[in-house]
Amino acid sequence: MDGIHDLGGRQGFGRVRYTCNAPAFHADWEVRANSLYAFAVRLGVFNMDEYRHAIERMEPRHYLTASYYERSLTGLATLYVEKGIVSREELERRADGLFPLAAPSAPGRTNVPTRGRFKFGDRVRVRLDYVPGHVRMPGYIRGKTGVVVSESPAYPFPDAHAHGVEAQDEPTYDVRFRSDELWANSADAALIHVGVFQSYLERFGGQS
Amino acid sequence: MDGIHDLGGRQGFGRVRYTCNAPAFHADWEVRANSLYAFAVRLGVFNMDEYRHAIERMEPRHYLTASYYERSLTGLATLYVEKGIVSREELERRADGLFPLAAPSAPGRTNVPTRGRFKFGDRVRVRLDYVPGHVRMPGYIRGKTGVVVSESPAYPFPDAHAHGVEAQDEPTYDVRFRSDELWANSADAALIHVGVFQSYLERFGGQS
Amino acid sequence: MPDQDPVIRRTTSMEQRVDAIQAALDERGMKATEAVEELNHLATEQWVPQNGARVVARAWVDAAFRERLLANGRAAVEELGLFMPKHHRHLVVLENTPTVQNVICCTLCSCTAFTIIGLPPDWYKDFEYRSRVVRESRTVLREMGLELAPEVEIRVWDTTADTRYMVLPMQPPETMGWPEEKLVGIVTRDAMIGVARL
Amino acid sequence: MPDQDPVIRRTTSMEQRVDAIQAALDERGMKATEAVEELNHLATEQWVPQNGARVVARAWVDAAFRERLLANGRAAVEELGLFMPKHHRHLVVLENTPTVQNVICCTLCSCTAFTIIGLPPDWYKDFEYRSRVVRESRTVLREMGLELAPEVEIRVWDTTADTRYMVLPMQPPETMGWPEEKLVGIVTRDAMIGVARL
Repeated sequence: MDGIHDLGGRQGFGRVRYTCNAPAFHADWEVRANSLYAFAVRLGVFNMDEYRHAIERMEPRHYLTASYYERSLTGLATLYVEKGIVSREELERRADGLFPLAAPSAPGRTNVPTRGRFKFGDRVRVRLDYVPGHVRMPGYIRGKTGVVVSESPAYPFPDAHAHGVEAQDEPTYDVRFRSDELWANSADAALIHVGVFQSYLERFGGQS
Repeated sequence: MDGIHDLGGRQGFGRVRYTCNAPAFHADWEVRANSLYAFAVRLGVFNMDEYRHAIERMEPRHYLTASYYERSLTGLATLYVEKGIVSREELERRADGLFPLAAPSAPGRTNVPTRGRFKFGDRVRVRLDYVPGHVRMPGYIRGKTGVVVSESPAYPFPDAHAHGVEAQDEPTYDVRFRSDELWANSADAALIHVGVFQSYLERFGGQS
Repeated sequence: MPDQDPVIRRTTSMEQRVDAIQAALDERGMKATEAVEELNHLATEQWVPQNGARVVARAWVDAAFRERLLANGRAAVEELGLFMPKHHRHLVVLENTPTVQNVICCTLCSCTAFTIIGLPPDWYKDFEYRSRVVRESRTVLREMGLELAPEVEIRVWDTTADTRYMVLPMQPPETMGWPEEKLVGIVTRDAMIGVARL
Repeated sequence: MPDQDPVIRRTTSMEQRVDAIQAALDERGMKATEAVEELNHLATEQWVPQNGARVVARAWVDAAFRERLLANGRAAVEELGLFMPKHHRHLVVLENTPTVQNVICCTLCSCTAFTIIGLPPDWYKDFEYRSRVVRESRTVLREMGLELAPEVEIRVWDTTADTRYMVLPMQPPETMGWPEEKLVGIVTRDAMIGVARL
């Protein structure tokens, strides 16, 4: 989904609030929220793609005003409710107030049936895919061309895996893009590398 | 700029909170905010493009959590301050608290020097322009092709006009796009018409 | 309220912000308070959907006016004593038919031909309408109570330049022959935006 | 606080939300409280940048290890008794040189090799870093205190799949010959993210 979470290249945000050796946590509840998440991973309550998508489905204003650990806890609670382990009513009764959750999911999709195999140096293009559900292709590379610099071991296809759709494992490629091809005349010069699932790619110039 | 305001096609927002014959205003201050804006237009304090851009430059979290008339008043106050008519300090002293304004502007640009003239039925493509300042090209048409359905009288080029850069008037064209060319397999079937400035367009298929 | 940003806590109310600007301008001799009172009146009493309703009713009863309206909206509405601000150089009137439904929006801000169809309703300016109506037009219209037959083509008009749009709704068959003043009464702002049929 | 949404006003605190989930799981016999205590310890005491610092120091003093690390990061860190979660199938170690600066980010969420370089700092998860570092890399690094010479090429790595990245910083010349344990002490998490040089 082209959600509010897809922030790469979006303009209007200010300076990074950087401090040297900044802490990961600012409050006890953040440590506990992180542990509740890790606990659910250990129990196998959900997979990573379900978890990421649950966060992406947060109401956009909620997403943008929530801290990282509020987003994490919202995704966690949403999945506990959607999987029938806890009800929203129970959470709100226990919390003594509103407990905002993420919005329902749109359908997922399976791996793209005809996928290319690529090797170091291949020129590839990111398909012009628009997907209602989860996708790990940041909007800023859609339709853009780059060069394969490496291949990672196969992972489950997230567009399926986040939705309980049968997901085949497929390789991801680290693809190198030039920032001036991503944002012509409007980016600092750099090479931008993105981990791109095979299903999102086609050979540049024609057949894949 | 690819700002948070560029909402066309962004996913994750819920149902329109529609009521039949809904009011334009919900509070007295909204009526007055609207009048203060109209008063500034009458005085010629700014042009429309400066005003729209001042709103777009709001901090993204502020933009997304503010109501329409808060956004309007923030743009208005920002321009009064930037034009040296009122200081931020005076506004905050009078308001007895923080008065959030929009962020400073990035540079504008002039009209594109080689612009095509188009007529009804011409197939055109929206240039792959990335602009740090104001632009009236919604992101969802960038790089897309459509058909010219009409031409409007010339207006000042907003990318210049919003920045005090010399802006020639140029025509805008109503361009018709098919929703399935904008968002393949991920949109309701419809014809989407966008008013596109001449500088954003090139003839599809080659020379303009 | 948890974790509230200290910046938000110290931010003043909207009333205080409006007061602050108005008072600052007044102190500079700009007579903002006088102007605001006059403009409040215009916004609530003059820039109202009845203007557009008069345009629509006239177009229904007067074929020659209808033709002029479709050819040059701005000039035609001036015939009825209506006006548009200088920076709205063009009014495009979009004619609905049994198989075409036009819908207006402004995805980048919330522009409208406000002196003609009235200041826009709250939902028109909301992010839900702005983000979704271009991509999920039929779904959004259905959610808003307008169920269109599958054969009706939807044409969305995104107000990105300073051209303004209004929808010319179809005249309901049962009102054929009504006098113009009575027809004015049945035309709604939502029909001129295109999210309702009459 | 002006115009606050009634939904926000009635929303409970984060503490209450964390408590609610934990208690609900406990009541189902899932022993969440016990697990949380153990995991709190892991997050604050075990998943710390010192892990990555040991990897970097070893790579500086042991050329064969460095080669194995660059060839297969996951296998190499296991040699030091470190581990990565099952779903992080691949660790790519990015070697800085005098003319190459690698930088890690995650624009879609905030993924990191947290068991190796430590849980990410606050700013890494902020929207400012996520939105800007891919498009304004040199500017962002400069604002963060890293002024790179113009001839240094910036390579940004956006963690969009489950492959994880860490930067192998250059060893400062004045530390050549130091014992490995002393080198561990100079390696910072920010250098392994790539927003600082040592």
